[in-house]
Amino acid sequence: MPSAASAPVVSRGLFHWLMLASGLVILAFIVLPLYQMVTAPSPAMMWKTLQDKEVMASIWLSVWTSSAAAGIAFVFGTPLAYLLARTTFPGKRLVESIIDLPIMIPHPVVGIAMLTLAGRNHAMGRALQEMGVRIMGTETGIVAVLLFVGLPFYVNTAKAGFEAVPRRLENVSRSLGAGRGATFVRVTTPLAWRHMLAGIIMCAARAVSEFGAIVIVAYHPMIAPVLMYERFTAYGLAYSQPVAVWLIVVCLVLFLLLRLVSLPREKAS
Amino acid sequence: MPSAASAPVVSRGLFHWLMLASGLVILAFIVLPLYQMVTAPSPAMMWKTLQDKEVMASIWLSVWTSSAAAGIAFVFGTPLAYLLARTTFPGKRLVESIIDLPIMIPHPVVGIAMLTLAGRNHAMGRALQEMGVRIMGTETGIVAVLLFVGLPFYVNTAKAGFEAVPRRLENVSRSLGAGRGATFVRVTTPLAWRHMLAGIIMCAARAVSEFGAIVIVAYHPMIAPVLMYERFTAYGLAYSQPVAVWLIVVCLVLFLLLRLVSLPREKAS
Amino acid sequence: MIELDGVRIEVPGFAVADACLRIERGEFFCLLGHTGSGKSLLLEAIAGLMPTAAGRILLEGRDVTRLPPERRGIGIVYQDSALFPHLNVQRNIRYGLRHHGQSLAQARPRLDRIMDLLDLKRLGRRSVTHLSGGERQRVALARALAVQPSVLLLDEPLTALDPNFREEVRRALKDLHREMGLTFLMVTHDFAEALYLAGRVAVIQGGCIRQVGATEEVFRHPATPEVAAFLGMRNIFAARFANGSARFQGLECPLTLDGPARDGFLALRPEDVAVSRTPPAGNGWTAYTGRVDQLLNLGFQFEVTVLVGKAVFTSFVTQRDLLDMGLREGDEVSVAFDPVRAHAM
Amino acid sequence: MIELDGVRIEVPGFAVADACLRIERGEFFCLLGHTGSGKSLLLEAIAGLMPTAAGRILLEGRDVTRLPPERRGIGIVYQDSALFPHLNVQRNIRYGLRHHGQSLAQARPRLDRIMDLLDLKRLGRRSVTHLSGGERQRVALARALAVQPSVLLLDEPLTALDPNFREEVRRALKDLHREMGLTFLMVTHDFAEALYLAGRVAVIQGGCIRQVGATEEVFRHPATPEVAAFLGMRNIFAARFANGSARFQGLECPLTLDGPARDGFLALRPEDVAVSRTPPAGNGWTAYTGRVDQLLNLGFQFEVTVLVGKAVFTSFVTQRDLLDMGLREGDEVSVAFDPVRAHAM
Repeated sequence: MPSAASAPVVSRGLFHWLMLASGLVILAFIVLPLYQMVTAPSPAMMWKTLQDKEVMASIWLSVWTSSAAAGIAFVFGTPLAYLLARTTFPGKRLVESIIDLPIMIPHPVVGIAMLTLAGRNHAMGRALQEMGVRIMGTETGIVAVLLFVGLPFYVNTAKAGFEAVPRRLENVSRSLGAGRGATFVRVTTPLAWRHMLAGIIMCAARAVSEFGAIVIVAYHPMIAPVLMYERFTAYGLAYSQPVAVWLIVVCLVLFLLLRLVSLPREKAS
Repeated sequence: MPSAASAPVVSRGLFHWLMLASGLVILAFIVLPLYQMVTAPSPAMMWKTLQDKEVMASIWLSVWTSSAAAGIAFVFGTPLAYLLARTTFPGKRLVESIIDLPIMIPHPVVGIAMLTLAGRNHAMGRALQEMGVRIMGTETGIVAVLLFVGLPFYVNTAKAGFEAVPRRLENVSRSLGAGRGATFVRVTTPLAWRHMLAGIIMCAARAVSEFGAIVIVAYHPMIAPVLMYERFTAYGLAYSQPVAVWLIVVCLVLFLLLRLVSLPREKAS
Repeated sequence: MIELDGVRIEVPGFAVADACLRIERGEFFCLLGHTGSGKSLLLEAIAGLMPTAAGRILLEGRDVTRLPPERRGIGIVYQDSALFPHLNVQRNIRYGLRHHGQSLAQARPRLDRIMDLLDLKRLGRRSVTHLSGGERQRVALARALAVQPSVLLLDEPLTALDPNFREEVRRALKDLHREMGLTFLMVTHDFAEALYLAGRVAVIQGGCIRQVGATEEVFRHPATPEVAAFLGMRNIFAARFANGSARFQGLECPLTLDGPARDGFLALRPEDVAVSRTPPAGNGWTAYTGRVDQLLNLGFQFEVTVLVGKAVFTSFVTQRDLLDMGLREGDEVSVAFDPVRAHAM
Repeated sequence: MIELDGVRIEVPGFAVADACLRIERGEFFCLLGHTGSGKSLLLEAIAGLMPTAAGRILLEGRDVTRLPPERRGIGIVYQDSALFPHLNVQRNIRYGLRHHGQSLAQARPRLDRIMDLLDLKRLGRRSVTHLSGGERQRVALARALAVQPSVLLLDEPLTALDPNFREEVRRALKDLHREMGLTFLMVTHDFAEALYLAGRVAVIQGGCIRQVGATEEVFRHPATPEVAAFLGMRNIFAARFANGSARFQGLECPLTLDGPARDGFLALRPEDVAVSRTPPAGNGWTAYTGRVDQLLNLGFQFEVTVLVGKAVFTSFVTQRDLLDMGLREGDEVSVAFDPVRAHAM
């Protein structure tokens, strides 16, 4: 029956207009600052910033380290996400809580924790250093931090994707002679790739936006948010705005990709 | 039929062990840094930090500004969440995308955008200043920024809660003489409060963790993440660790609250 | 009293067109139709939960077309009860009182009577989550009646129930209607329910009201082949009636019909068509010889399709009889029916 | 050939205990049981998708108890088809070939034959998302058969289908079984399906296999009252058989039974019990007089419960007959049955 799912109400009372008003306040609160910031720099300024080698280098660094973090999250996070989607075991809730931790932990704490791990005053840190892994002020450190903050976004999204694949399809595939690995490649992945891709993009978007953890671990080499912060403290608001706008443009591209990827699936459902 | 939902497999092949291994790598990657950091400071150091007035003041500032942000998100976000859960309208997707924006935007950009809004070089900024609203270096500014980054978490969670309340219950309430407002108070809220509370806690947790946007808008008064950053740059890693641990303890309390609140509901379903 | 005056309801991809209906005060009226026929849309429009694109809705003579649901004075009971899960039985039933400016003291005698009628006294403080399906529906009825609506709207109130509870709720409905003297409007797809409960029915199909009348009258004399099909007749043939017989698909059947020759339809319920190996002898039945086309399992009986020339007859046969006859597809059989069971339209 | 040797399956809150079963090569065997009886657990254990707590499973004499599903050589067809939605019809059917080391060229004659049998030729490149329910099940069958399993496992393959498609798939199953000579093991709750398709059946209840035998034999002579109830008998009475008659609940019924006096059960299908205003005359039927206790609407017929003393008789009566008799609860009626329809256990 084509019924109440989206039925407009018969009469709209005070309650309705109150809802609408506070909704508009919130949208304005989010949109206005961004709008003001994007329109503040002159086109000339924007163009000049685009030719600034330091700016471009930092944006490029931001993009590739975030992509690397997303790539690693994909490789290591996929099996974990599948495991969480397909099995139950005692302590599963604890594992899921651990996966969510990086979302909740204050950003500078993440940086401090990463540096602690690489510190020389315990066995693990010494082992890492002997292997030549340095965290402080290196691109390795940046990728590690971005991976840390981005992981939950990939794992949770991919997990939701795997959960949406009916177990029976995998059962049938196995009855037809395909092992677990072959079934994962031939059935599970083709049906969950949209979620997996959305997860990669969300992970990358979260990584690009990180600042608090990075500024502790690696002020140099400068990723875009750090450069923006430096411009702000050294030259003031007006000089940081163009960098911010360019970075937003990059994020927006990621964001649009995410919407494009997630759109068709929702339409189909 | 008590069937395949969580069926253990008959034989576990290579694929299974690979999954397990990479899952453990990821868990270790998240847990180890935090564990090392938490165990690094001596108890004496932790105790000394607890008596440090500056540390306590910053943690208190962090807690109350985050709570204030969560409170505002609750007041203004609830009607919007309800509207999004109960109606369809052209452009609904766009509105939902706008709500999600603060998650994706780099943190220093948020700070810069907030400052731009309050700037004197456009009408809106001047109006705000004349009303005595100052953003830069004030607690108002801190709350505004934390609200900005925390809002999506509240709105999305509350919306999911409202969507889970059957529309028929609201219809019946109205047929019994209760208007829209009364129905919201007597039926919708009692059934969705768990989600609303979880949303408030998530919003607060996200706000407590913010650093990048705050450091631009208000280095002073110092919230805990900023103090931690200052201790790190001024005195080094060892002096920032105890502050980090205390802040984590606060976050953990929020986090446990969240799990406690969301747990019974999932059990029931 | 409910009056629908040219009511039109539009939802994406579907519309209820021009519904006119008059339901008298105190009637038990049934709106019959399949899923997707628009019957629930009409109910929601009367409740004020669905906007109308045209027409007027009058309750007790008062135009409520633009009023919100809370000001229409209706009660509504859904298929799934829709009890408030956070309130106990008593609080569910008393929910509406305060919005009608009634104190509990004022309402208590009435509530006691309703709870007596519905046998709910002992459930008072129970949580609604542990009630049986029948108890849930009785609580939903009590809740709707507690605020003294002028009209009670019932949206498939028996459909979701186990057969055992269905009987319990059906009896409660019948008792309530007799005792309270309210107007009941029930929406259902099950004609048997209407037969048991309703004085009058309307059949709605594809958003249009096709036939309105006394329940048994509609059941015995469906106005159109579509209504006949809805009421369970499966053997519907275009026929020519003349000289006391009907001719259809090259077959003939004696009928006691008066009047001039005319074209129309002949219909037979499948349960009135008998299938057997040999034609039944000497009971006045009409019998044809045909071939079994299909045996279709319907749960605890089979639908047997028999081809007689080009005419397709459908009959219901129990598993048991099928087994005893050893019927297989392609077998030659006799289909027979009592001509008084045939409906001419 | 499938052999179950003391198979035990444990899931939280339920267990299938000690299942022993031997299904011969080329048989069409049906495992009958209600939802929750454990029949699907058993099927999944045979497929290797559910671990066994004890016992052995042998396929074609080979112990497969510890083998993963991909190495058991079984085919499986689910109620919902479980077609791979990202592959077209052809690719679904060919899915398993590469895992059996077969090239398309080698397999093509076999695939052509299967697709011919199942009438799938014209669907080849169609997307599986737009197939009808019957087409989906036929594709699922072809996919399972393409890899030449030794055993085909069918998990309620007809249940989710529209009645129209059900017939189409049932016929396909019957044809396939005849043509391919494979062992078919079907799980279902619908006895009529078993009656049509299976040579032998097993009835499983509460995780225990209660009766195994030829299909009609089980249907005509259920071994226990529980099995009888499952097979649709509703009138089951503890009875004492002696001197060519059965005594139960103070009533007596003549039966042509030999042997010494014994205690047992007497059972009657509700469709074999006739309810009427006056007792049927002179046809050898046994008739009692009782009172209508309840009329229960079951969709297109009514279940009538009649109390004869303390004995409760259940009968099915069509809407139409009910209306003609004008039956109301409390009325005095006659219940009658042909003694040859009574089952002694």
